[in-house]
Amino acid sequence: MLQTLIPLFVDALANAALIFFVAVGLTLVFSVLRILNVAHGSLYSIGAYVAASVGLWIVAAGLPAWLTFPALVLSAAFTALLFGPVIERTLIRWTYGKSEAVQVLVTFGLFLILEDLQRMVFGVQSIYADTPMALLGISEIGGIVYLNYQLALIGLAVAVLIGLRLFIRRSRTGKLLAAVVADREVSQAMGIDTNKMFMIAFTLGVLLAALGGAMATPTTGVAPGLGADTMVLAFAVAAIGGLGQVEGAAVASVIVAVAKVLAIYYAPALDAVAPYLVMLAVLLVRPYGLFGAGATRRI
Amino acid sequence: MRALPLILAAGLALLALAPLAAPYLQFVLTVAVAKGFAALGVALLLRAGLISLGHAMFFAVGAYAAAFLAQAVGINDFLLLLPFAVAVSALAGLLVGAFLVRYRAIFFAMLNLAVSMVAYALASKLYSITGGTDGLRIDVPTLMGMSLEKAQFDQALYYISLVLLAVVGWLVHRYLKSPLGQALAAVHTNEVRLEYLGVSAWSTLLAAYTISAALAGIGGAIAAVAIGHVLPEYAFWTESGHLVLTAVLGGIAGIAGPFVGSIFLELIHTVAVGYAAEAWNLIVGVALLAVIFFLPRGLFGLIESAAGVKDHRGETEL
Amino acid sequence: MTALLKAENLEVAFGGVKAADGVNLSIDEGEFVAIIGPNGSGKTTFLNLCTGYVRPVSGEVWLDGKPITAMAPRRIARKGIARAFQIPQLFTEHTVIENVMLALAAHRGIWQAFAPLDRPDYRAEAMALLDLLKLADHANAMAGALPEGLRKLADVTVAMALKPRLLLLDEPTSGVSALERFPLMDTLMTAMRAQGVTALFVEHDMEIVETYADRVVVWDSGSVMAEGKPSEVMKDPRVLKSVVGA
Amino acid sequence: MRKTSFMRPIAAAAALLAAGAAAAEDKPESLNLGVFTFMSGGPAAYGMPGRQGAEVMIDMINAEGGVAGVPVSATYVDEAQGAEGVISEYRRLSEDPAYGFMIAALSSGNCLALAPIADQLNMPTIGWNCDTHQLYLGNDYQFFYRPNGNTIAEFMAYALYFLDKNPDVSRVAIINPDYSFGHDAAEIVKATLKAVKPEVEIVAELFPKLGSSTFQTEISRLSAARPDVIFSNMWGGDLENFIRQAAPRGLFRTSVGVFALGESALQSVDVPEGSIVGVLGDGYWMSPDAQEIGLAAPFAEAYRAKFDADPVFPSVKMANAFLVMKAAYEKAIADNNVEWPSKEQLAAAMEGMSTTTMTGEMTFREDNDGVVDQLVGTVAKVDGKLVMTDMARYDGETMLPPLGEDPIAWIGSLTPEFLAAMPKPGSYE
Repeated sequence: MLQTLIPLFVDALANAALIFFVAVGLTLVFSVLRILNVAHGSLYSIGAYVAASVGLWIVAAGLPAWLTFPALVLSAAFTALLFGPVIERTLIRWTYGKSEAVQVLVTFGLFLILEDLQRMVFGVQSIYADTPMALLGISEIGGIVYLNYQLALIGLAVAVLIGLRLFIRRSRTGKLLAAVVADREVSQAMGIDTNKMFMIAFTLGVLLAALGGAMATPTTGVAPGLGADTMVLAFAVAAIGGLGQVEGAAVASVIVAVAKVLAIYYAPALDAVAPYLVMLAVLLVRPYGLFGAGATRRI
Repeated sequence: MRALPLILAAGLALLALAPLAAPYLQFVLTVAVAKGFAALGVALLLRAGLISLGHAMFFAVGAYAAAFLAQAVGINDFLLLLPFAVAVSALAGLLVGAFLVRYRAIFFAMLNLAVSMVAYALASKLYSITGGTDGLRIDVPTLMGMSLEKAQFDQALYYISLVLLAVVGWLVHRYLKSPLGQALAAVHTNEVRLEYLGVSAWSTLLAAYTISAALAGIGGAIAAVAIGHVLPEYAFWTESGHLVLTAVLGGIAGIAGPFVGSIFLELIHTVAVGYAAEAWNLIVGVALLAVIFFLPRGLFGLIESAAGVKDHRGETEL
Repeated sequence: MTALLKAENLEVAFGGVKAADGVNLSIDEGEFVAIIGPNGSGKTTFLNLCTGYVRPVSGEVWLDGKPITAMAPRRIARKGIARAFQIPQLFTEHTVIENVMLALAAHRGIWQAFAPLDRPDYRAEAMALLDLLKLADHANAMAGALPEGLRKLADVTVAMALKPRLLLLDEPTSGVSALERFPLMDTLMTAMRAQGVTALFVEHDMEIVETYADRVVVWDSGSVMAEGKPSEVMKDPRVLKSVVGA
Repeated sequence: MRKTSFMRPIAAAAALLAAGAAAAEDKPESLNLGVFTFMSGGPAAYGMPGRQGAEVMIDMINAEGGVAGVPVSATYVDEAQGAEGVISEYRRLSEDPAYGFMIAALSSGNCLALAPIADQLNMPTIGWNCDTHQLYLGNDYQFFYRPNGNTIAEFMAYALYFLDKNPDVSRVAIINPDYSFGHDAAEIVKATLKAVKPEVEIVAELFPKLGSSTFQTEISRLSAARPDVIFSNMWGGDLENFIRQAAPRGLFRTSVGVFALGESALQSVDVPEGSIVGVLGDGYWMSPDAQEIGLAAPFAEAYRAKFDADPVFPSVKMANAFLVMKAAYEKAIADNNVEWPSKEQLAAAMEGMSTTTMTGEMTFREDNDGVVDQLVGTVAKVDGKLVMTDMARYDGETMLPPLGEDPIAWIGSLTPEFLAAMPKPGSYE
């Protein structure tokens, strides 16, 4: 019994790590900016494309293979700095104070534009850069061979979760962000530069998306359509956890991953449906997600 | 004010004549009108300030209902397929709406998306019922018992769609002017006051939601028989996004807006496929942003200005 | 004779602060009752409790001897309690007359999906009401574009269009210049008398209360501190201290 | 709206005119084709070699004067846009009088969708790659032909080959893409095993979505099931990703991979040696038959010159589809003694037609399905290149159920003797 449970457990955590990266940035951006960024999935896939391209280039150029590890992180950072501030300063900033419909549409327009820009820049063929995966080797757990890279990702996801918490609780910028989350008007009145906070939060969201994409590349292929697929998964996880709840996203990733892994092991026909069935079940009971709450209006 | 009905009538006449000048446009326009119905449904909800990121689901429900009746049950007459598809999608709208119209803003958008993704996943997974990702085929339906050649049927379908566009458009116009329709915009501007008038925002919205699902169902049924095939991707979230986009591009203030948006997009698409297929999404995305930034009333707003309409009272802004 | 509205032992708290702490109050048909009290003493909360916007932790509200406690606002509205708000609640993207017509339609039942809202009978009735409240000149103005004082009047007109038994007015003269207060109240009183409406109004201005109220109820820390004829209550030193701050 | 009443007669008259004209058409300036394949996304890894095969074959045909003197040109349509777009494009091209013939499509789903439309629009069409046996089940199409056989023959061949190759096999796992092609193949493999070796157990059956980028959990699940053989008809990017992800995790050290479309990936990933692969038909450019016919070598040379790679079987299938189309035009011209055939004449000419392709013989059955041999082999490295060795060539006719019979039931009626009578691995070199 234990023999079969261990792989389930490892697979669930490995999946949860990848899923967490997909959703955490989306939910973080929502918590600060109160905007659901529909283009989040595209930023994830751009991160993946940049990382895969750089990885392939490192190998092709004959540079030391270990360079592919820092390249993953640097690709994500590069993507975040390239897109985060520009998008926030122009499109997103324009939508502050506008209705949700406008915000969703503007980011949907951005999604469409980014999807085609990716095709133009990175081509339409699927690419694969697995050097980091190959370098780390394998381990056997419960009779099944896993990639050490998969296990490392679990650790990295936990580290990012803890890091985010520490950043928000301990650092000056983090505390200011938390203040903006708690009450935007009051923090503005207290002299916090909310515009700057929005830009920081959005860029951080892009960084997390791009990092998720980059970290996924060594074990997955990158192809057009990744952004759209990623987006719905991110929606689902963020909705289950409660929009704007970083810890909620972590818990939701584990729940979705467990559902997906159970489906693949015991009911393969349901694997693609599993995340959405879980989401529907959770939302029927808790419409604002596990950790979320709806707003009430004062008169 | 007189000019507008004339322009609308002229537009409809132009649509009716277009296939004579360019026969290949008939199919494109049929699909455009079909999607226009779904976009009109989305526009209804936008008037109440609700953005549905899942309405393609009802388009798909209408399409699948038609395909199911035609292929599995074997009743394949368009005049039965259409009401059946509309009834099924309206029922689906009623059931889903009863749960969803309690929510506002981004939660409404997300929950619609959630339900539509379940529908999408089920349609692609229930291989034995829905044909999985292969979808279902629809043979050329009969029309009031008459078997027609595909070409004749397509032509009939196109003109039936135009008649529906006029009739349904007029009905929806009446609905929007009625107290029930006006209450829709009132939900958006002041839900508290509406409740204090003794009006249930929930039932007001549920009525709109059901109507919007039925409209999407009309579109789904037309598209299903026009294309001859229904597929899970009809319900994919990007399709829902495109419906919202179509509605906003055309303008949500009038009935004609979503149809203008839909026809405009399909025509541009037809041209772009030949020259800029790679950049199609890019073009649409930029057009969307341009409309939101510079033409908040959509393309139809341009037509209205041309017609000298200046009175925009009682309209919902996005 | 049963009271039109009766509240018994209403209690509710927000974040530890008791906004209603055993409120008892009753209003008879035809009365014109004012509520006064310092800010934060729970006056608006009382209106929220009566209209179902806030649910009491304990206690009951009765309308015509029938309990309406914790009913949804729309059900209470349909039973005959209408409300005008401190901050006017209008459909800002409709015109004033459309706001009133929508209220008229709502009173008859909103399920009218094909006949237009803007029809002659509604328009005539709405115009008559607007006339009564001296808003006829602004009938076609956008509700969101009106100045504050007129918006308050429009808000009252919308509430009156529901032909209520009881009208709750939350600070009808706040935000209105001192000079305009009495004319405004005169207009309101005339209209309400013409329609035979019983009213409960929250007010800060002592002069207004003394001039127009049949009875005054003094609020303090979530409960009724004193009540009676305005001239008598105003002599109570406790009232003077808490309300006038003297 | 009164337009309808007078439009009908006009349309009817137009249709009559068109029918009258159909008997004798003038030679067009060029023969325009719509060619449908996957050109983006993961599936493009399989679809692009198809397109490249078309480009090379068009050059070859035009170099020899085209089809009956008319040069060929193609418009390529990307199937990755989804069936709705594919159908719209098919209609758009078909309703344009400049287009005379369609080569569509790669995916079984798209063929299922397009076949009835081909009939509705009277457009002669060749399904160049799709294989689902459901296509012609209960459907009598006039204009849609498929010269490359169907899933029944293809997947029976794999099951028979791996049973012959590994007689001890007892645990089989299946991982196929989640659409008709994948489900059909699973049914056929299971039915074949049940008929000729009933003791074999199916230990896992997975259907990940077509275009999935990661299979890590599926790989764990397969490892846990400890199969002797893993059968898969994944293709394109899916197949490449699966092999790339499964190989490091040791899946193929304990299980033999049977990759039905594996030949197409031999140049792009390290398909483990010893894996069983094939070409879904006879389209292996290095096969003895291909060498004997002699067309494949110049094709491969031209292909290499243009794309710096060897042709894989999708390229060959596509090229063969062009040869079948060319043969159809020549036959229709001869049959009707006309300068240029009408669409109806073309469709009629293909009925029962036989022709020699680059890699073997092809004959259309009564249901428009082509009968071709099936080629299966084992991957081995020869001169540093992964190639198919130890091949068996199964006769197309014997692998197909008689017309009108339910295919799965027919497979169920087979016996172990059927397997014994089959050619053995290594019998075709």
